[in-house]
Amino acid sequence: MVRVEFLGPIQKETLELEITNLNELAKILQDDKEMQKWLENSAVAVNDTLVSSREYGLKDGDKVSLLPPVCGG
Amino acid sequence: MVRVEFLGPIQKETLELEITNLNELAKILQDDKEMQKWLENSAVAVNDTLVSSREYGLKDGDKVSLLPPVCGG
Amino acid sequence: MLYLYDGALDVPTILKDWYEQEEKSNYGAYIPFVGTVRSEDNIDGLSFDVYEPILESWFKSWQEKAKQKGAIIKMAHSKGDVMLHESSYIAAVFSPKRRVALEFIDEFVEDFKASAPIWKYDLKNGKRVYALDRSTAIKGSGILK
Amino acid sequence: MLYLYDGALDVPTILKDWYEQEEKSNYGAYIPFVGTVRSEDNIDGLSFDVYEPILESWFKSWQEKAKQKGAIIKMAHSKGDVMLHESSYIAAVFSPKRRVALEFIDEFVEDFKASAPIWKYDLKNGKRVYALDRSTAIKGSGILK
Repeated sequence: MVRVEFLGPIQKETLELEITNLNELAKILQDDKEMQKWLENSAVAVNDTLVSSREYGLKDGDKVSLLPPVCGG
Repeated sequence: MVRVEFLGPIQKETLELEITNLNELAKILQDDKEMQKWLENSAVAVNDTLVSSREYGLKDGDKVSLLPPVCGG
Repeated sequence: MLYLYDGALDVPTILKDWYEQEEKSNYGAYIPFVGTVRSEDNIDGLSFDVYEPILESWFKSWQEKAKQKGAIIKMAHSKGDVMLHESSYIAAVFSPKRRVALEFIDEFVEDFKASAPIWKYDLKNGKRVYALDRSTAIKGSGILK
Repeated sequence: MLYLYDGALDVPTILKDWYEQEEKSNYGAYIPFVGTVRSEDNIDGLSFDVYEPILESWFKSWQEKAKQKGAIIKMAHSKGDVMLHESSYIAAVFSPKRRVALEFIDEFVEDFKASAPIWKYDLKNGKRVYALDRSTAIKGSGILK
């Protein structure tokens, strides 16, 4: 099971999914109308490390986080 | 009478001179062995305003200051 | 060091504590950057969400960069609500050399704005409104689109 | 404002006073630069001569530049002796915008180093030795040579 968290202003409950890479997560989230605007501008971290490829493999127990545009300070 | 002051590390007493421009001051100071090294690297102010030309005219009561290399902070 | 506070920062105390922590460390330059909530667009204040695990690893990478230049950095940020004219952010660099310090604080603050996992909301009429138009997509965003 | 002090600066108090002076002025960024005497070359400290009339007109010209950018500057400097790990110099900019503040503090501090009529001496074995090798001739120097 992979845990998917939505950070900051993304109003979506955490998901628990049986997926093995980010491609599968992309397909699931693209079907969610509310999520489409966030997919454009959100970064993705796996186990709190930012990743840059959708081919990134996932294993049981991994945590995926979606990070929308930031503005600290 | 023009008053000539030597600032910071220049160890020289203030002069009172009968001069009408900075050219005349330059000639007087060039004859002072101790001053030669300072003339190279010192800036000149007349009445507390930096001047950039030796042709600058002086009148009775003016104050000329020599400012050697600076290092604040 | 990275410090997170609930609500506004006590700026004089933080600037004093950091100065005193490094007073004898032989750094020639100490440059804090203090960010204060401005009155604009009729906001009552700002509110912040912070994702600490990634903020900490981001900050750690900057500590490494600072170390390579013989410098150190410190940072404080608010969580939750910060009202008008209160401060939400302090970053500081200590360095032996002034040029390193002046360049480092600039690079650090700019990367903080572009990369640190913190989300800003306007407080307006009792509501918390995400400040999307002032926010920056983190480098590499959009891979799931 | 320009503040001159005999001996070392009380950094926490100055940073606090300046912050509190402008707390409600709606500036988004406050960047102080604090210069501290480093232990090097076996010095016991530094000593400073300040020529106030020209320092004041130089500072006034920078206040004008700051005003044109909607910013303000403040500066404090020591006269006389400042010992190891004490501070002799604080400059600060307040600005609505962070980019203006980051660029202005850099330009101001660099021009201060190159132009402000202040002379630095090393304190070594009870003597005051002019720091010629770290000093900069003011622009336009040498017209009398």
